[in-house]
Amino acid sequence: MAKIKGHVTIRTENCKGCDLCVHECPQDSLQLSTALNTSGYPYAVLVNDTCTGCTNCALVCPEAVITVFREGKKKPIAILSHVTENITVDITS
Amino acid sequence: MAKIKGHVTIRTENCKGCDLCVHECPQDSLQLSTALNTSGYPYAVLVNDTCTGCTNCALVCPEAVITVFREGKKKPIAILSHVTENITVDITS
Amino acid sequence: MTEPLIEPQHIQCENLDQMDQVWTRPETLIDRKLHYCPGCGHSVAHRLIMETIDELNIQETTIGVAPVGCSVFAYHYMDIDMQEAAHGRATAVATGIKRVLPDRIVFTYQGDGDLAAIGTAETIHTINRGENIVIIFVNNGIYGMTGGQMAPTTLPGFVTSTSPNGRDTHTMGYPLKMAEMISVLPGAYYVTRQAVHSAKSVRKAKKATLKAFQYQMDGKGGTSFVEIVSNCPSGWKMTPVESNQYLDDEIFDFYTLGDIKLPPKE
Amino acid sequence: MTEPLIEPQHIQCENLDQMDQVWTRPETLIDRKLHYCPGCGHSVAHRLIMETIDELNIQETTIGVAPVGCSVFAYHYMDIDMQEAAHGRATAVATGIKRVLPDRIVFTYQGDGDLAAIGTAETIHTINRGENIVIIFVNNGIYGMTGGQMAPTTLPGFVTSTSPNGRDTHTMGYPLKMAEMISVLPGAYYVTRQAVHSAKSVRKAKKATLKAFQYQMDGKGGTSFVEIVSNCPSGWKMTPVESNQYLDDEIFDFYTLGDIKLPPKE
Amino acid sequence: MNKEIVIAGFGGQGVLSMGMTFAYAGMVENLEVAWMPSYGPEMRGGTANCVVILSDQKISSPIINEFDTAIILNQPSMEKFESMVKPNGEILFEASTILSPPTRNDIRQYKLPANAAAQSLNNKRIMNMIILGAFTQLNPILHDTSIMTALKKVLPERHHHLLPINEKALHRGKELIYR
Amino acid sequence: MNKEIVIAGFGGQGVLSMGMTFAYAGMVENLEVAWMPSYGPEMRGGTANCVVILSDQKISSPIINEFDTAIILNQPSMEKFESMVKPNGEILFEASTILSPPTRNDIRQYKLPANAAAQSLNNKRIMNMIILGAFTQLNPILHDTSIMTALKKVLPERHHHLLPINEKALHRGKELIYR
Amino acid sequence: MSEKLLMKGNEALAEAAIRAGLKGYFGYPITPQSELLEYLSHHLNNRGGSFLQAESELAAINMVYGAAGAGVRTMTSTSSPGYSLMQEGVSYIACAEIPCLLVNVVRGGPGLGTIQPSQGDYFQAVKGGGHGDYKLIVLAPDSVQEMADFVYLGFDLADKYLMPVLILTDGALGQMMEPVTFPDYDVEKNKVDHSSWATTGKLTSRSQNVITSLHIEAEKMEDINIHLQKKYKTIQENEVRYEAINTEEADIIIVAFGLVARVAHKAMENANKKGLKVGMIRPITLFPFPTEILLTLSEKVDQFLVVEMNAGQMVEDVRLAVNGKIPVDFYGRMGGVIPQPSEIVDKLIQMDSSKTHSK
Amino acid sequence: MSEKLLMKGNEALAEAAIRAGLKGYFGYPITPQSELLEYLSHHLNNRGGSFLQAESELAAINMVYGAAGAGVRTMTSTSSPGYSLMQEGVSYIACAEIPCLLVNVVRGGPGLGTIQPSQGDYFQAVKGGGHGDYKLIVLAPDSVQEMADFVYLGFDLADKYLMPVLILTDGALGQMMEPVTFPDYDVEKNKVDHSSWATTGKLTSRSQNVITSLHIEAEKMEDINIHLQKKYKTIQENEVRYEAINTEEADIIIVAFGLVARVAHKAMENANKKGLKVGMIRPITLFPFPTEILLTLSEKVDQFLVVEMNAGQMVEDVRLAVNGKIPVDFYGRMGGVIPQPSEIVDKLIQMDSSKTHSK
Ligand SMILES: Cc1ncc(C[n+]2csc(CCOP(=O)(O)OP(=O)(O)O)c2C)c(N)n1
Ligand SMILES: Cc1ncc(C[n+]2csc(CCOP(=O)(O)OP(=O)(O)O)c2C)c(N)n1
Ligand code: SF4
Ligand code: SF4
Ligand code: SF4
Ligand code: SF4
Ligand code: SF4
Ligand code: SF4
Ligand SMILES: [Mg+2]
Ligand SMILES: [Mg+2]
Repeated sequence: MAKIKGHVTIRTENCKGCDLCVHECPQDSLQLSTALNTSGYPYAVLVNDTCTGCTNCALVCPEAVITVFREGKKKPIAILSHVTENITVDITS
Repeated sequence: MAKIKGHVTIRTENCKGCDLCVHECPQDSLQLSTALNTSGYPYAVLVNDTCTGCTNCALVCPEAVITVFREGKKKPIAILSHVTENITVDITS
Repeated sequence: MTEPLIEPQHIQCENLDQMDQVWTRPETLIDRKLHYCPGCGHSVAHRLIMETIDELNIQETTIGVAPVGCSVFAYHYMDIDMQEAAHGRATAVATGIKRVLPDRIVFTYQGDGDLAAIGTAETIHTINRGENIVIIFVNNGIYGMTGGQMAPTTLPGFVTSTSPNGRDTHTMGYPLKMAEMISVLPGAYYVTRQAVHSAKSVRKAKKATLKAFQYQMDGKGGTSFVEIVSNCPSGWKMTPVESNQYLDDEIFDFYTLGDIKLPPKE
Repeated sequence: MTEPLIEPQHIQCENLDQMDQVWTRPETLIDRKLHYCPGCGHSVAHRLIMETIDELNIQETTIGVAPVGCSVFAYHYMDIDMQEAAHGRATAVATGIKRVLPDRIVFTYQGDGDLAAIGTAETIHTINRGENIVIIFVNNGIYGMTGGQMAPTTLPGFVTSTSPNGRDTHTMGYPLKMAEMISVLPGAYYVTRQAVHSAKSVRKAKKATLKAFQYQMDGKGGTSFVEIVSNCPSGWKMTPVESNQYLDDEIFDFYTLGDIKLPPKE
Repeated sequence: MNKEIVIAGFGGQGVLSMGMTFAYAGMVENLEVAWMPSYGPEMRGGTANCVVILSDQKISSPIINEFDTAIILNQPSMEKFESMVKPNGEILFEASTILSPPTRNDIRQYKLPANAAAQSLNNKRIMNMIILGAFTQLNPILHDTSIMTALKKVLPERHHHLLPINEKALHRGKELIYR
Repeated sequence: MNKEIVIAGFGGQGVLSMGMTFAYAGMVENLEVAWMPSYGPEMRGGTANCVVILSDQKISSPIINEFDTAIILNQPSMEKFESMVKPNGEILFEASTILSPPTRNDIRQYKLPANAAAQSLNNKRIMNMIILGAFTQLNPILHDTSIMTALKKVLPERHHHLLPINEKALHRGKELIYR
Repeated sequence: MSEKLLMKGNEALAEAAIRAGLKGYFGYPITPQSELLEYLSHHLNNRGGSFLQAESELAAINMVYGAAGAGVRTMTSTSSPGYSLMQEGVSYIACAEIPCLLVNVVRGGPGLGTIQPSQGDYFQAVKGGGHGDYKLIVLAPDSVQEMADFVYLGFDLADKYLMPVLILTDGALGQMMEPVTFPDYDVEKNKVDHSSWATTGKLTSRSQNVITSLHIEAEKMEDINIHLQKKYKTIQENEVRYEAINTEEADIIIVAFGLVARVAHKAMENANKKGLKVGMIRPITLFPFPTEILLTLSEKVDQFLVVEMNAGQMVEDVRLAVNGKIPVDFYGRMGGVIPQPSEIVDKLIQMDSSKTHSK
Repeated sequence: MSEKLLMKGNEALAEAAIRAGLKGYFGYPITPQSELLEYLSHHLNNRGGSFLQAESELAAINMVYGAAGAGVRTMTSTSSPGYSLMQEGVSYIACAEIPCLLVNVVRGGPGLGTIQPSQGDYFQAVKGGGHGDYKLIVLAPDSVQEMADFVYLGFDLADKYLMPVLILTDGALGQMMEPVTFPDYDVEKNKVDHSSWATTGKLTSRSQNVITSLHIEAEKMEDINIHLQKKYKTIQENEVRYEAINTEEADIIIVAFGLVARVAHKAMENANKKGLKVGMIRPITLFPFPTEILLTLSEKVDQFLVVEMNAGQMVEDVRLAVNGKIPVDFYGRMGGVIPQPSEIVDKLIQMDSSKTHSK
């Protein structure tokens, strides 16, 4: 794989779930959450490790909440790990 | 002389002496007076009988004070005569 | 000391009643002394419009709109229903009239300060909507009424009371060619630039005016725009004859006369 | 009844600090939640301008003018001196600033209702004077701020809250192509039409913005006009993704992207 | 009877039509009603809210700062309106969007999983109706039939096929309370 | 001393600068002065006039309806101002342009062939100065030197070569009276 | 009488305008007025009129000048900044004596301000925001129902007196929904013949009709002004409208208009419950102002309290009416804030006790 | 002190503006103001400022907003219809607290009216012709000399209070020539530091300067209004200017401003010669209005007579000041007509005798 490894971080609290980054990502690396942030919006999350750091998502993100990283020539390879954030909703009455 | 005979009448009291008709007349038939009308303007007068009724003067006259006449086919030839209007100015003190 | 001033001899015609009257003022032009300066083209433009209204026999259906400018008193001379409009708003007023009385013939009569400065937005949007009206635009390159200030249409280098060293395009911009600019709008139906400074140009301008009103009567859809490049002897500080010469010598080079946009079919 | 909503797995990177940060928000873009609707192009346009200001290092000399419109709060996000202008008057305000502070970099940020409707006269005359400023014109074909009314730029047939049956060109006029119209003015120095709906268009728009500001800094004389054809998901009643698709499918056919007028030397 | 209600969330959640449905239903029942929206740029990506007053007397002012009931659909709205609920008033809020629930203890709180319930009925748009149902269960001032009549007025004709699912949602909302 | 003068003709006859010359000359002589023009569209092809007040007291209002002296250069102005001359006041008018001279007999009238006189001096533009001369002859309140100083101020620099012919005109005007 | 409908004030006003025979509407979007424009864009063209979204408020008011000058029922609507832009046009229309209906759905100023409701444009409406001496008849509704009702009244008065009538309302009344019914109104029966002055085409049977506000000679312009002032006097004598509540027994009279009158009404009730004797005058016509009733009441009551959503504007007209006879106090909120009944009650209590103290 | 010059009021004002350090002028031609514009077009660019003829009054006032917002001395001038067009802009400037100088050379209205002098724009100037609660400091010169003098005062007050100052003058004062001298005025010494708010470029050493009049939240907008009202109160307390003549012995006090004050002065002299006891107050600041002196005088004199070139505008402020203590009579001419001293004397005689009758 000659592809450069990349990564994005997303400040999900400021994300408005517009879905534009998801559609713009050539690697299908982004998805919208079904849960909502405190503003009431779903938000974008990075869902796989095929990101190349192409910056497309960041360029179209209206909220400028995406920061893009890329493996530098001299930098060690990034170690990626999966983290699951489950949000559980209780009914209270 | 194949030229059509024409004639103009000028309502000199409404003339503002702009001189445009004088310049536009191809027959040099018009001149400005040196005396002034009651508005204080010199005014245009027809000074010879070479008028052809071409309407040029009337078309450029801003004050629309010129009426143009032309010898009709069946109409008798116009009889022109010279009339002198001298205006004499007295000094009174 | 009495020095009589001798009049040039005035030729009179003894059998005038036997000649054909081939030209006289149009009937709908009210017989009243015009307030314009000697030699001002406004007067001729007024007359042309009234000739047109006479010839098309539309006195009863025509409503004119004249905004402030030297021609603000147009209603003193044009024997039709008229509205005096605020500076720059003639086309808005005309739009209002035409929208509620679509079968009437509506025209505006505007100066260049009016149409091309303060009224720019109204001009462009009225034409862009293709309001079926006629705009008569008397462009004398100056604010005549207020005493000769620079207009958006003033030529580069031309001295006015607010461009004392001549219009400096660097700080005061370039003369606006409104006719060309609005001719790109789909709503502009017929756009022409005419003059009234000579018998020849008057004849042409008359034809253009007739066409413009005829188009509106035909309801062809779209605005007809008749620019009349004219003089302002007072504002230009020239005699009438000089001012007309200046039109020929300097102005028509920039404001080229002729049709700018013809209706699709022609 | 408890039905947990499962998040998609979010990938995290453990050695992020060892990677190059290749893109992040510009420093002069104030870190504050934007008030725009989700997916609105205004936000991207804001960011582009601040990137430009960062890159040209002109934060200290730049003064921005944003009139009312959805972007009225631009000063909440742009960390520069700014003036909020009345609807339609941004270029007049900018002219005022530039005339008394000619060495500052002045730009306006205007919507299409603002620049092409109520502000038409100011737009045209500012450019006609060749004011050495940058105009950023965000054309989303609608009045976003006031809830989706028809703008002068709305496409024929497009339904808005004041064109319930779609824009009828016969009564409501045609969409105004401001960029083309003003490009004929000698005072227009650089006129371009861009978009920010895709990564590719954003890259191009950024270059155009950079150029426009650079021209002003060079004092080349003349106004630089950067139109950004954008979306208004709320006003168009579309999702952000649909609205961007609509740009590609329908709008760019009419509002063709690309440079419209380049400076003389280029 | 005088009931002053605020409904708050962000633009697009349908808080305004929810309020309208209240008001129309009130009118159907011959109550005096007033409906007052927040409006303008606040609505761009920010909060949207409306106030509904139902009363058996003439309504003097539709602009009020204190409410009997607050229906809250997102966190910013909670922050804005929690303090405006009258003592002994009530807050109904959508469970999933509220990180910090109300802290006052002089009011009744109802945390409603309306989003989840809506999704379980396969229609996100009926979240509002579920909450409306919950409200009427708590405040029996509007009959279901009035609400459905009202909804018919508020919903554009082209959405009238959605009336049945909305009726279902109404009952689902009531259940959330009486379960 | 309080002298209230109106000068009236049509635009282009130079009535305004004639008035200005009066006012400036008055100022040179340390009088209180005010000069008030008619202005605006009246001036387009119609009448133009100005009022000059010369006084040794503070001038309260520069807008007056009655004049000690009226200097009239065309017929419409005569019609407008004849009645505004105070009893025992005076009218100076240009002979050739006035068809119907004033009919009042409680005022002094001076019919001046200024146009003809100007033409005999080969300069139409100095008609005004001739009339000014006549006025000063009738009302010896301004010295010739003050008038020439004033004229220097009023005339644009590029016309200063015309000062001698103007001085001549001034005297010519005086002669029209004392002859 | 139509069925009872739940409508926004803006929409009710628009619907009433159509029913009143509106022929020409020209307007520009601005919050909180836009629903009015939108409603008419949906319905006017199908119901006998002509709707046009203008390129600006400036264009709109001048389109009104044109269309109304052609003798048909014409209207525009806007909100505060937009109304400021119309001031030149309004002055023209008033001088040219053209009947038409203007609507200002006021928001909090000055400047761009806020879009919340306000009464900050009272002076502009009543003293004339434009240049010169002119007046409009100004109607101040206090409910969605009156938003509709005053349209008919407005058009009728405009036609009667040949002048613009302004409905001065606010963002809350424009935006809120309340039940409303529309009266039966016979457009034809209420039609006024404008053929003697309107520009409809100069028939050979009559002389030209000219609409103008230009009279270069001061004396002529003064005649025009004298004529206008006479008309305004007639209106002051004949067209005053107000609502008087509880004025018989009152010690304190609240004067409030529009939305604030509703709040004040509640405050009055609450105060009366607390034992104060409070009555109320609600001016409905702001010009002509109900001067006489205030003067009459000043003989009977102890104090006036004027409540407004501004820094104190109508209070000047109340003071001018009362002319120093008794104290006129003021309570106001600004910038889009609506006073609450409790604030007014507090103010009333304070006034009442200060009066007792001074006794 | 410069030599004595004979100048038109408009030109004297323009010359004074240059001497006061004018940096930006933006205006549009209109009679009877155009000489002001023309003078500056000839001289401002050479003397340190920037002159621009705008495309309209609307553009002009917004150019003023921009330039004055950049912290330099800025000015525009116009006449009545043009000033009406500026109302939105003026409201913005007042709210955004931008110092600048406005000049309205008033002509007879309403509408296009006449170009003759008038005071018909008093209300517009003083009550705020634009939307919302705001005020301008309004200065009313009565001579060509004051046309010049008030420019310095105007700029200084504008800078001191951060607000627009309006010189309200009229066509006659603008057009007439009188001798004038220009005081020595040190521009540098009178310079006020505006760096804390003006938009001159955000140096890293400070946070951004923003000029706005927008505050969407009503509470915030109310704070702005409270701040403005406080400022206006300070001005009312500190900046009242008027001229009092013969007030010691008077039975009747004439109140008149601007050109009319000169006519009234002559009338006062003539009346006094006839044995009446007449004094005079000439308000110089129309806002802040000289309320206090009028109230004080109302304890001493029998009657006030307000004379204006309008249908009665300032008379309301006089009545508000006097608050019913003594009668306030009015004499006015409209539409560009200037009252003559004799008319005022007649009025005074009539007032005096009616007083005697009622005694
Ligand atoms: C709002 C407003 N601004 C300015 C004026 C003054 N004014 C009257 S006519 C005019 C312009 C005249 O120029 P133009 O339109 O070219 O007509 P012209 O007199 O040259 O024919 C101006 C500025 C006005 N009447 N109203
Ligand atoms: C004088 C005036 N008229 C109207 C408005 C209301 N208004 C605010 S923004 C706007 C237009 C918004 O459209 P646009 O300029 O295209 O900006 P967008 O919101 O679409 O970005 C209008 C009409 C106003 N604030 N001031
Ligand atoms: S940087 Fe490129 S590849 Fe990575 S998430 Fe963003 S768009 Fe996808
Ligand atoms: S583009 Fe930005 S705001 Fe939109 S979904 Fe992606 S991260 Fe969120
Ligand atoms: S009609 Fe022709 S020839 Fe005769 S006077 Fe006129 S221009 Fe000359
Ligand atoms: S063109 Fe007309 S106004 Fe001019 S000089 Fe000839 S007749 Fe007189
Ligand atoms: S000023 Fe100019 S445009 Fe006006 S009447 Fe005189 S010449 Fe004609
Ligand atoms: S209304 Fe339209 S332009 Fe405004 S923020 Fe929302 S999407 Fe953007
Ligand atoms: Mg012109
Ligand atoms: Mg837009």
